[in-house]
Amino acid sequence: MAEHALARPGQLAVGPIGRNGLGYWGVAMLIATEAALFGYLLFSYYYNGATQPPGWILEPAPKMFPAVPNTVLLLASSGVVWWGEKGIEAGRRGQALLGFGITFLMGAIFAAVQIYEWLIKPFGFAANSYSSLYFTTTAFHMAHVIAGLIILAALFGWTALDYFSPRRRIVVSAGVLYWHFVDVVWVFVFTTYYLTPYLGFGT
Amino acid sequence: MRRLIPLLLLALAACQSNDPRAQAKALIASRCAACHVVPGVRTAVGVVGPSLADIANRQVIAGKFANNRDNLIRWIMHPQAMMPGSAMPEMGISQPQATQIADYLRTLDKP
Amino acid sequence: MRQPAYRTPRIGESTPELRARLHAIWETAPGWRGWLSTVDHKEIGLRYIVTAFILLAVGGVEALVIRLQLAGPDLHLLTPEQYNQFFSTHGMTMIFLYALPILSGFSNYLWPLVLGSRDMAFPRLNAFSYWVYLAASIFLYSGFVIGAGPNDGWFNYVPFAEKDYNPGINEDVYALGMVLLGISTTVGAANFIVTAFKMRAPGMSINRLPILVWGTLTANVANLLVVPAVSLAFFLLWLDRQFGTGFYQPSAGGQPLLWQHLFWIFGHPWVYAIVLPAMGMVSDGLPVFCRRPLVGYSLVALGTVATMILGFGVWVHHMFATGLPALSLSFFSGASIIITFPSAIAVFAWLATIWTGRPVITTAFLFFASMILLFVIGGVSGFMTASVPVDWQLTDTYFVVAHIHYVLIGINVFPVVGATYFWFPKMTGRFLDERLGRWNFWTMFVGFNLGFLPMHLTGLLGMPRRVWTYPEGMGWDTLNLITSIGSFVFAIGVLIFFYNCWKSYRSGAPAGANPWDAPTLEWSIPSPPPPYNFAVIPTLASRHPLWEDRLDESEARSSLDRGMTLDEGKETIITTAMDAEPDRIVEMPEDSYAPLLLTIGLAVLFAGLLVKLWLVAGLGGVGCLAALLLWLWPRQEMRERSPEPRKIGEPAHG
Amino acid sequence: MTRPPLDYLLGSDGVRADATLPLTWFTLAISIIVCVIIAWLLWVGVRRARANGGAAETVGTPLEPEQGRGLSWITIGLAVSAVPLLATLIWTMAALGHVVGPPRRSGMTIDVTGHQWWWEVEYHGANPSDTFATANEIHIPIGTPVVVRLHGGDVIHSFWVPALAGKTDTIPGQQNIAWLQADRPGIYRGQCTEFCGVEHAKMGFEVVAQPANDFEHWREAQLQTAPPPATPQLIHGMQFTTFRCGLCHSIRGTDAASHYGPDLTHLMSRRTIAATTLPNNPGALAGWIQAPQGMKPGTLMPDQHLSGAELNDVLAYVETLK
Repeated sequence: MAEHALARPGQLAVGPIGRNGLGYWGVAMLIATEAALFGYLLFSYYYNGATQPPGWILEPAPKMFPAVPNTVLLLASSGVVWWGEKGIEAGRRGQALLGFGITFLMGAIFAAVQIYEWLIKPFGFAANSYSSLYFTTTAFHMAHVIAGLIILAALFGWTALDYFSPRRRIVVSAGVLYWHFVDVVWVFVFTTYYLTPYLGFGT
Repeated sequence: MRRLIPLLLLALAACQSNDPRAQAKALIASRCAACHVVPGVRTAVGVVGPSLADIANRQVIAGKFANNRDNLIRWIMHPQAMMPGSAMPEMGISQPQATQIADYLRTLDKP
Repeated sequence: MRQPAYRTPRIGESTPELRARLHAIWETAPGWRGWLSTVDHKEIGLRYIVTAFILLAVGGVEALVIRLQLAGPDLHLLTPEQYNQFFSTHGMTMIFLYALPILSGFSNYLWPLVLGSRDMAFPRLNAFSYWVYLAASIFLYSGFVIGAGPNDGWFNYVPFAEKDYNPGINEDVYALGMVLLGISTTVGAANFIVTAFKMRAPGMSINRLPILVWGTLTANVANLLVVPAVSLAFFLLWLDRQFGTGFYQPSAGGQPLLWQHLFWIFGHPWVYAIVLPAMGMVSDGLPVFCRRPLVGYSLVALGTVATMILGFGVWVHHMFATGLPALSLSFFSGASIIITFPSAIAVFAWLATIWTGRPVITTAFLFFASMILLFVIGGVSGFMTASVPVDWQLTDTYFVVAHIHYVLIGINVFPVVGATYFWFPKMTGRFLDERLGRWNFWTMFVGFNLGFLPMHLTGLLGMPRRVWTYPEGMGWDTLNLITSIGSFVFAIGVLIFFYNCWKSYRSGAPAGANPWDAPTLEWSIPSPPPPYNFAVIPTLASRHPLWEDRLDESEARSSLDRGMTLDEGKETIITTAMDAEPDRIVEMPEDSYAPLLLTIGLAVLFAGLLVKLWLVAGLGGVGCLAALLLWLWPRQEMRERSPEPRKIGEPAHG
Repeated sequence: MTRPPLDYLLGSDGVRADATLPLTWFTLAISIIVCVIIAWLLWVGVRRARANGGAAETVGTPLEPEQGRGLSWITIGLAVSAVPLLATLIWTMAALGHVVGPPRRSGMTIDVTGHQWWWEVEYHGANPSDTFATANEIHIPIGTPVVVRLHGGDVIHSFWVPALAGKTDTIPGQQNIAWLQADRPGIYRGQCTEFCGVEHAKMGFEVVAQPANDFEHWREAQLQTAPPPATPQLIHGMQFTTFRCGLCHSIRGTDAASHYGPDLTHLMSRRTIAATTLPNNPGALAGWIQAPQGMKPGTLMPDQHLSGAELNDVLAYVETLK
């Protein structure tokens, strides 16, 4: 008789350890589909822009202030939240709380500045398809920033309640990954709406 | 059998073109359908004039003339002469055509 | 009770005590509480299947009304507006509410069973996916029942769907409903992908996956990436309609063709998404009745993946008549002809399986085998439309209607009905009646071909699509009458199928664990399966664990009766993505109301958006947030306040 | 048997359709042959099985152990399929070259606009004053390529004359080019093929291909303005028509100059009315004028509710628009 293959593993982790867990895969899936969504938004912008006569872009020279500092702020927040996650990994709760707290503040400032940007734009939501795309894309991003802020607040609270340990921290890792995503997407949005007009797109 | 079916269909088609009822229906579809409902003519769903569904049972036509074959033929040919100002226009229908139409209409007796 | 971070799983036999213990752990609470909160993939899968079949029946009745209206020239059963709502709702129902959900239902039910797992990766997400599907179906139908159904076809081209030309609420319902449905599809896709990579029994390496898994996996990778395109398209349409934005309005610097690009970037992969899992059903089911393994397993699996990859690149062949430059016409035409190759692999593999096997004729076999022919007919008509000059004549005629029905009915409905005959014994413990089955098959097969084969000719003789009536003398009268008769014969066949399901569910012949002598894991457990699926986690040594002794594919034998018991909680095993080595023990979530609550929150949100009661929408949004926090709150038993004293080497990562 | 009006399988009457027809037959023939072969393989393959079946039979039939067999089916199958596929690919590209763009030497250019649910056709001459519009009936001279610039008036429609050429969409905000060249005189039926709303079904048109002389005569006639009314009834009819119908229609030479509906200046020269829905005769015309919603429910022209006398005056006047 043939030999039976029998999986006889030794010690196995029970539940997620570190970032190794189903939840992390789940958030990666979420990010993949959301990234596709932003891809289609930007595709809409480039497609409409490429088929419209010059003048379609209502602000051919987008102001770099406060957009550039704001972008830098958001990107920097990715570093801070990473530092916060390191705090959890090392069991330093204070560092984690500080990291998540500062990231939350940076994100909130980013959101506030972005709302200010909306208010000073010389065009409205429905002025033409350029303005609609600008506001829709940035609003989609804003929705993700707000979701990210809620996640950061939850992480802050749960950390304060001492829910996490260096091993049991998948929620933290997944939340931080989401925040990185929010920041990376902004780079594409910013490049598209603020930089490509200077590179000659649509003008 | 296989050869019979097309033959039969051909015969049927030939019948149709000589059938006075078919000719009347074609005329009605072309000239009358836009204003009247006429049973037997699918496109005749007009809502301008009265339905002709049971015109064979009607006593008078155009509210004025006895409903007989001659009057009906005359009415189809020259409504404006019989009743000036009627909404029904002169349509340039010839006597044989009007006769065909009238004969068809006079078979319609089901409301 | 707090879980230790590491544990050596106990190896044991499947004993009555173990089964009783697992039953107590995994069983869903009885009564309505359990009904509303269950996360059991089998229960959810069955709900998907039943709901999708009900919607198939509803969409079928709509089709019959359409066929009555078109049975002869100049008929007036429906007004033009009613006709337009009927055909649009029919398309929406069949394509979005039946074709994918039925496959999701089967995959939901079958995946953990064929993969040797105790549940899907995200059971609560699974429940959520079903609830949102149900909510979206009701939402989408709410317009139709008040006489404001979608009236611009399932493809919903702008600008006709814009408020200027379509002022009613019809398109608002459709747009928002489709965004809602997109959520269900997307979370379902994420669940399938993670399940395929992580939730397999040890030894179920990537080259041992059943083709059904390959099909559903590729389909859902596509869904994950393309559903956002259609959700965005419908959302932008809704913005255009509500706030006067101009995404698709040339007068506002918008582009009507943007809609078509977004729609078909989604729509074309979607066509593959609703056939690849069904092709997988045939690839797995047909060999059982041919008494041999599938010919060319690896090629078929590769062909499945290749079809989908190429499928991303051919969306423009739905837009050949939109005035594109010749260069892009040639490119997309060429790509559309080339895509025939990977599909052809499956056809020859099936044929070879029949020829080199010893086919046994059951109803399931008849459905699977006939599908091969219908697949080819639907394929070659698609091949004709891939040639641009020919397509300029064919497109938007009934030829394309015939094509899409050969694809959807031939490659989706026939395999699905066959799959029902095949897996019904597993799901219910009873056979479907074979005698009724023959009647069922032959009425469906004859009715379908009687209805839709002549329709190719109707199209070649120039009948345009989506017309509420046609005049006499166009040469289409007889053909349309035949099609209408065929559609009713087909409908009788479907009715026999439903009757057979109902009758056999109540009094069918009892079926054992493996009534067909099939080779895969799901047939190694009782019919219907217990709540925990596998009392001990099986270990695989080949693709055909139940045929090993007879096929002698390899030296080793799978271990089905002895394995990890994992009975210290609601546990199952996670394995590595490629080789399926044991990686971690995972604690599955208990039944939960959170998915239902989140769905209710979403439904309120979307209803609020539809009727423009922003406060209601806001309340719905807050409800969603609350449900999400409840859902995601870290679980007590998974916490660990202080690091454990013992130091243990890092486990394998996957 | 005569060819169905919208047929494109049994014959062709124009250069572009001529280039497409053999390719259509070729791909159709390949398709049918493939289906027959596969059906035969399937039939024979299944027939080789025993006659009865069922669950017991499935369980009782021993497994076919030779796993390696059958792979050659796939390789041979793919190799054989490659031949017709490549042939089609090459032929497609060749045919595409013939039909895609208008030839450099083209006879004339017209503008066609798709509206819900009719077709506006505009002809241009040497002088701007030689421009005129008609509706639902396109006259072209035979043997000459005619470039058709397509415009979307409201929603997307598709322009299709199967006997002459395949489809091209008319899209708002975008100008598409189609071209027609008829081999022989005839009346070719056209139809909108992109779903465009309630009366998409009744959005036909006709292409009348004529010898060059006849076409020139037609063009001359179309350039004329409407004749002045001669009798009191006609005068009243014209006043009523320009007042009522002029809100949407234009009749060149009168006050009616709106372009919402078809140009009526030479209405009586057309074979059909309401985009081929009705034949153009007094009975149909009267019914259409009075109650278009009865014949073409949902059409944008409202019912008129005229009195009998008004209707007859309007009709009498319209009948002078030859």
